[in-house]
Amino acid sequence: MTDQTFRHSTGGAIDRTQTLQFTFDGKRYQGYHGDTLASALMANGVRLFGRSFKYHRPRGLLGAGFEDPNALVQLRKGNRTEPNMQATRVELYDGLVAESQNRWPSLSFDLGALTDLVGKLFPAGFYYKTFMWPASMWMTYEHVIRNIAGMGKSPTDVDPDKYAHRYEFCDVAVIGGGPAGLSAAFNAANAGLRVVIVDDAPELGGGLLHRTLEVDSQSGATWATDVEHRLRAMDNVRVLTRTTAAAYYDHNMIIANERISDHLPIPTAHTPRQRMWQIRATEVVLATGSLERPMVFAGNDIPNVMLASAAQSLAVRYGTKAGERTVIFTNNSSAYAVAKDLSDAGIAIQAIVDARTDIPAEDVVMAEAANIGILAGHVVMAAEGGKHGIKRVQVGKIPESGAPDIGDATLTIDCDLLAVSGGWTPSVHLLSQSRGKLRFDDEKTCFVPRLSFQRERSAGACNGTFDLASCLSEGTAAGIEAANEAGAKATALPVPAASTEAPMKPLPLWSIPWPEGNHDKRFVDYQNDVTAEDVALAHREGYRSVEHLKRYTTLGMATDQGRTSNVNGLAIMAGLRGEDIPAVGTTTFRPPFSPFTLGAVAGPEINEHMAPIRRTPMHDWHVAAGAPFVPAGAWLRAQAYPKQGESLKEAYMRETVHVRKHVGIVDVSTLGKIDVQGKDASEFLNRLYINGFGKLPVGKCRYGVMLREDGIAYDDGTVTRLAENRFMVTTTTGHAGPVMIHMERHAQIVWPELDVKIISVTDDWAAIAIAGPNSRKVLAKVIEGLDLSNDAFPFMAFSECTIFGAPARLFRISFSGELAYELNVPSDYGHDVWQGLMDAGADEHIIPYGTEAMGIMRIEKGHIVGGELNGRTTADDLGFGRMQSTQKRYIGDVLKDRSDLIRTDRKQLVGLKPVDGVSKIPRGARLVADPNGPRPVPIEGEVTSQCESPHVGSPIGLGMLKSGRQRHGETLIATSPVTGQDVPVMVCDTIFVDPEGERLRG
Amino acid sequence: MVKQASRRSSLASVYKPSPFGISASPPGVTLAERAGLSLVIAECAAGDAACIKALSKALGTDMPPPGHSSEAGDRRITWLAPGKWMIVGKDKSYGETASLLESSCEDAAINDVSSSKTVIRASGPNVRDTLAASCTIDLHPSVFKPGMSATTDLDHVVVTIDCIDADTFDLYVSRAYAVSFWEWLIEASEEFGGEVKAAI
Amino acid sequence: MLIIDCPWCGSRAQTEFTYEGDATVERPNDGDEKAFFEYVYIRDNPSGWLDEMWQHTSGCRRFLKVRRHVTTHEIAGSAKPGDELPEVRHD
Amino acid sequence: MTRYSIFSLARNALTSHKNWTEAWRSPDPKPHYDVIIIGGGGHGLATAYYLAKEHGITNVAILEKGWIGGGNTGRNTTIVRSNYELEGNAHFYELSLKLWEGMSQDLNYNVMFSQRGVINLVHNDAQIDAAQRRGNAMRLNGIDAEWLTPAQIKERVPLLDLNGGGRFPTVGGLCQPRGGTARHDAVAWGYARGADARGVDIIQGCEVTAITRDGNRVTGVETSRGTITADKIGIAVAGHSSQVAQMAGLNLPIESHVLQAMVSEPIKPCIDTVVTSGSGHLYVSQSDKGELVFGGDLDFYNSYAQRGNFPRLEQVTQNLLTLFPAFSRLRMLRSWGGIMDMSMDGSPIISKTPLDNFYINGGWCYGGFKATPGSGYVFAHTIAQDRPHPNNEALSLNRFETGAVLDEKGIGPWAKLH
Repeated sequence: MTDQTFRHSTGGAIDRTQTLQFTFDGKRYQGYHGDTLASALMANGVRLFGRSFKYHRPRGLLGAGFEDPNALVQLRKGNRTEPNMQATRVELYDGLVAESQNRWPSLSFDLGALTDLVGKLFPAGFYYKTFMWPASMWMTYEHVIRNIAGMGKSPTDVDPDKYAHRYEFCDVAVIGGGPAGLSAAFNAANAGLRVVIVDDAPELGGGLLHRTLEVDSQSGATWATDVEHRLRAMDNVRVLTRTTAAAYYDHNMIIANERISDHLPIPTAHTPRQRMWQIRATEVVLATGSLERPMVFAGNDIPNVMLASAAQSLAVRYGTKAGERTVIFTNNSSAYAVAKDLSDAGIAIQAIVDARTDIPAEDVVMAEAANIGILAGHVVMAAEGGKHGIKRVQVGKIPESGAPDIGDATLTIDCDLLAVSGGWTPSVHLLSQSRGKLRFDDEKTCFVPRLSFQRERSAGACNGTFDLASCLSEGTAAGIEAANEAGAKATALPVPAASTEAPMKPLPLWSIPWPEGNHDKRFVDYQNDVTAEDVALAHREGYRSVEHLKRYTTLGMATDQGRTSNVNGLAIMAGLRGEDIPAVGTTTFRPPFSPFTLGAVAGPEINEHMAPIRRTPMHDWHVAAGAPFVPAGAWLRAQAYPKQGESLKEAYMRETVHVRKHVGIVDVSTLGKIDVQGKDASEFLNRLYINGFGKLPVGKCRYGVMLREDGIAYDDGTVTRLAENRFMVTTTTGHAGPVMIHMERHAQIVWPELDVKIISVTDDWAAIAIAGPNSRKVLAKVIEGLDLSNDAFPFMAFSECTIFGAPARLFRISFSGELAYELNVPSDYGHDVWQGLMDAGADEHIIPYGTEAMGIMRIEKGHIVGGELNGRTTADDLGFGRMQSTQKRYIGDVLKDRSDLIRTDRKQLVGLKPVDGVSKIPRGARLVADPNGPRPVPIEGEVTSQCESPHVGSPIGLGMLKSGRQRHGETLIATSPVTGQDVPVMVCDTIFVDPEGERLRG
Repeated sequence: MVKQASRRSSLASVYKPSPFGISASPPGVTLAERAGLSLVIAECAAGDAACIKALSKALGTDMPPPGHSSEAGDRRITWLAPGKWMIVGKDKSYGETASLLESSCEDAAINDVSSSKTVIRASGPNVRDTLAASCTIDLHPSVFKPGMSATTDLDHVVVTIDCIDADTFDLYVSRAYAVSFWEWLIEASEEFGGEVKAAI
Repeated sequence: MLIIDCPWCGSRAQTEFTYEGDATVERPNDGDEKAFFEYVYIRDNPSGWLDEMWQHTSGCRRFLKVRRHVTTHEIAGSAKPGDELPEVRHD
Repeated sequence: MTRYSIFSLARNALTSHKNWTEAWRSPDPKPHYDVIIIGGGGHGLATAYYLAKEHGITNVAILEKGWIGGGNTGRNTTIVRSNYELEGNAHFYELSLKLWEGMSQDLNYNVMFSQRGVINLVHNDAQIDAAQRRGNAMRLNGIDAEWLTPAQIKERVPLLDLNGGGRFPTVGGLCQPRGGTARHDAVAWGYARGADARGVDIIQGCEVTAITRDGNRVTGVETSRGTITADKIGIAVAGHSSQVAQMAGLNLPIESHVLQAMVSEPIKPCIDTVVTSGSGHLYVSQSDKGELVFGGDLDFYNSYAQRGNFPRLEQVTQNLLTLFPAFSRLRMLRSWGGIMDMSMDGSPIISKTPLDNFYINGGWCYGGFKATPGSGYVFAHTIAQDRPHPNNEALSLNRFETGAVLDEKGIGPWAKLH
């Protein structure tokens, strides 16, 4: 157990009454409620947090919050483990377990660090120049490279937590809860509008929580807390904390990832771990703040070389001293307030090294008041120390000639902390995502918003406005503007008084040369180990556009997306190109600004809810009967009904034989059913199908085929005339949706003059096919009000009737080739009617049969399905050439005659039989003359359906074969190389059972 | 032996009246199936005023405008599409309303869809929060008010949402998807605490 | 996610709609193969404003026309298939 | 051109890498070229490279409006495969795959072509039929293909839930062992360096604003850097083919759509092959850096914006987690979009045009990256010889008029559905 030796005796927003236990790399520590993992470890004297991506350099904190690229840990264990968590954003909880990453065998002793020693061999893009010989070795090289790369580890178990989604609408969305955001939200809310304010932190306040500033003559933190309470009390306001607004999409849609339970060991029961908010706002206020930049000098990544704002946050927010003796290195005025805060926290300030020569008077006054020495016109040229922290800095003087040609270091200062401020970068990522435009502000040395594209405006630091008083007034103005644009008549509340802050007056200073005797690396992108030398190399080799720079060196492509490195890298490249920064431009910011948890992106709509399942009205009956199911589109269909001890195959072979001998029922509710009504219904169908329906009498069914406009066969089914102006159309299960849209499209926009009303009635009707010689006998017992004799109700007849007291529709149609009927009853009655048929048919040996037996019988009868109706075959290919009417116009009639669609060597539908009468025809087989001939082997055709036919007593199949109709009797090889099967087959007719159709007419 | 077939709920296999999710009183969300309803969809050709008039006459009320529902005696009428409405009630015999409308306005396309949709009454202080988990329409009480209805997507399934009163909605979902939708609805309600009541 | 104004249902999320492509192509009345070929296959495919057809598949299932900028995703407005679309504001 | 090798790398290390030379020059455009290639993506650069290498035509300019490799070459999910069913596609993509296999050595630039295998998961009976039918065609066409059982798949992809969340169980898979991934940017840079070394002018920041014609011949281009004339002009600007072809007066059977892709944060190796699935539409692999790279369908409405919508990210991620539930706690680092030339049959167009000396390479749909070398190879042949190479005869522009379309999915003439 380590004491919190670096915890200041007082101060900080931590709750010292709540001590929390946690472990890092197996070692136990204590922290307080309100700590982050990073602040607690710093309080315990830990300085080494992780290893960098490429050189495995030892790394400590650079930032204390969002911006930190270094302190990434593997959080939690087992099925809740999570890689690459920022220690600076992980809220401490009791029992927290974290491990460092990307090191072996240990964080302190990492063999990967050898790459750093020979780092000269691995400049940017080195891998493009080597690992090429011998060619066969790349997979081996790659294996090694992959294992050295990567960072944390993926979980290997199913995530036990659940994730929620939420759609939210508001008049004004405010992104960021700092002084500007609070002012904007409070003003808009005060106007009575629906307001949402989003902030990444556990509480609102932003920078006010990490600095010692005054608002309304109270501490800024207190003021922020008070405003947050007031906002939470208003029912027209939604306050979302621990929520990262990370994407800004079209039409003012903001995506925000809320971490509901991540500050707890595990989520409470039935509560989501995270929620993804999709916020649609009429107006948006961006108050996303800014991030401090590091400076580029030798050893600038040594642990405890950190951003000034980080050292300040640790002291002010967490009562933690980042060190005992610090040097502050800055090129702007913001570091002077930091110096004061650190000094108040009991940290000895060795010196402020300020690159500027003309330092604003108020800075000088502040420093003198705190008795801190300033080295004006000086820079830190090198930080020196080890993996457990910095020991000294080498400081040099900028000659009158000015940077960058600084001579040698003139003095050395001992320290255990270096607080660096290289200026501030507004967080313009969301603005950029929203298509807003940026400009480079030379005075502020950063990109600031120039032009809005969507209904948003920026306020505060993200707008380049850094001092507190201006942030409050700008936030107020933005809130009022947004409110009024959203239709309110709002007037501004008085802007609270605030501490005055001097402008930053930064000195552009992008990289600092090496001092004599120290050539340690000068990092631009910390996490990806991109140095100033790498940028120079990219320039030297011609990778000069900002995108080439990024892709060649990986600058800005780490998990922090270059938050601390983009501007420095850009500026260095601009210097090399001899152009100014705007001329070089920036890379485009892509969503998300901060990584989204995949579980939250997906939400609850995974597994069955990724694509909801459709169940037929008889589904429960099939389940009770123990039927295995097969997916058909969104539907589940019963495959067969195995008896005790029967295999699936035994079951469906039995069912097939039984149905052709006695009678069986199958659930065909999944077929698409479309009700077509109107004075022009028959004309409409005439235009849809290749064959005609004008003369189809009421009470009759007819088989129909429709084409796509490009002349390719689209779908088939039966059309039944229910009344003079009313038809019911059936479609294949797979095409039900598309065909419905196809019909609606033509009815609504191509032929709006036709009176036709179309509605899908698939779900209205439970559909049961009754097939087999005994089917009439069974139905005769239970159908009321209908003479089923062949004369009264012949093949292709239709009638309404009643069964078991339920209204019903009866169709005399057959898919199996047997005497058969299709019965439709309202879905709610389906289950009982099905059971009723089973009961009534007992004496006729009725059985249920599934899709497998149905499939065998349709192949025996030569009916086509998906394999044949595959979107590449014409009606003629499938043998429907003669069905194509010449007496009328219909969809596809013109393009079906294009030269390549009427060639005589097109593939045509044929039947197939194994020559030996026993070998199974391989599924997906190809039809060739000689499967063992030289590659490529000429492919004559393919097997599209195959089964073992009890009726024929041998395997059979259907296929598509070049000029197939002329080749009956020919022998070919059905070959399936991927399953190693070659079966000689004979080409034959497609109908294997009752070619004359006596059974189904019987 | 089945002599008289009776209607079976699509939710029969999953419907279990009981509290679920976190314990909350009153429950954040209360769910109950509205069983045995009669649903009829009537469609008139675009702009066929006479046809619409005949419908109104048969139902004894003006047809509700887009995005709305209205009460007509013991029937509720919901706008679905231009010239197209859903008429919901309780028939003495299956198809009663349908045949009434068929006889009284022959130019309208009438379909009895009593079996094709499962109707769930969802109510309670958090019902809007539950629906907002998947609903891309603004359900804020100041926007989506009683008497308003909309057909939209929930959990990748098309659902018609009919606002009955401040905290009560009827959800019409295709019966084939009902089980899948029901499971989603339960899970989405868990964090607010819910209760499944006996079918009404 | 875009917002599309359904002329009947009001403004709805784009996920309720199905894209049906260029609304300016018209099905030929005669049987000219070339005309049908262009109707089925050839598109102007502009990068600016495009009049396109959408269907409100998860709502009223009506087809509607939308005038959308294909690069910025601005929507000038929508209309019933037979009606005129609003002019594009030029700025 | 400095030859790249471990030795040159070591030698340059001694001089702190100060002596490396430019990978390619940045010349000003000449007034006339034998051939102008519009589009400095992988396809255009490869075309110029093979024009010089295979046909001795070196007076060639590549005109790129931005920076080379800035289009879909640098925006894809880097998958390389030739597992096609239809012969017109199969032979072309297999030629391309063979070129991939020697590319690093040929270009002396490591494009990190990683033949880690591509597995197409199938989830129901109908998909087994389709996948085996495709695999059988591949084998007969001399392309490698293996059928895998669920157990064999689990062995190669341990984090895959074979039960597919109870919704999409994996019932088998078709594997192409020679398929894999490559480093996308390197392909553009490698071809650029090779073409430049053979005298090709790579002109970046040069936008073509007009194509000039004399009757049925194209004569040159107007650009942001002046007028340039040429004997022949080829366009390789997938995403913007319609726009550029219209400058020459041609309308194409193409729509432009945005396809999104996304990467996770880097993690240690956890998936060692490319996995695609027909459960919805998903493809996922892991980059050498450790990021999961994944994607799925288009946004499904015409777009020229290299930015997509959130619902598609949701849907693709839902698909990913249904098959790989362990990834639920990983995080999405970045998403982006690329503009696809969606042709009306889902297959590319590498072809002569109705204009005498004007050639088109486009219509790549989702499939452009893997085709880069083959595309350059046959396009160079088509331009140099003024007739297609045997491997792109089937990819002609006029196939739509005659009906000889190459519709792998059988979806029909709806660009967005391919």
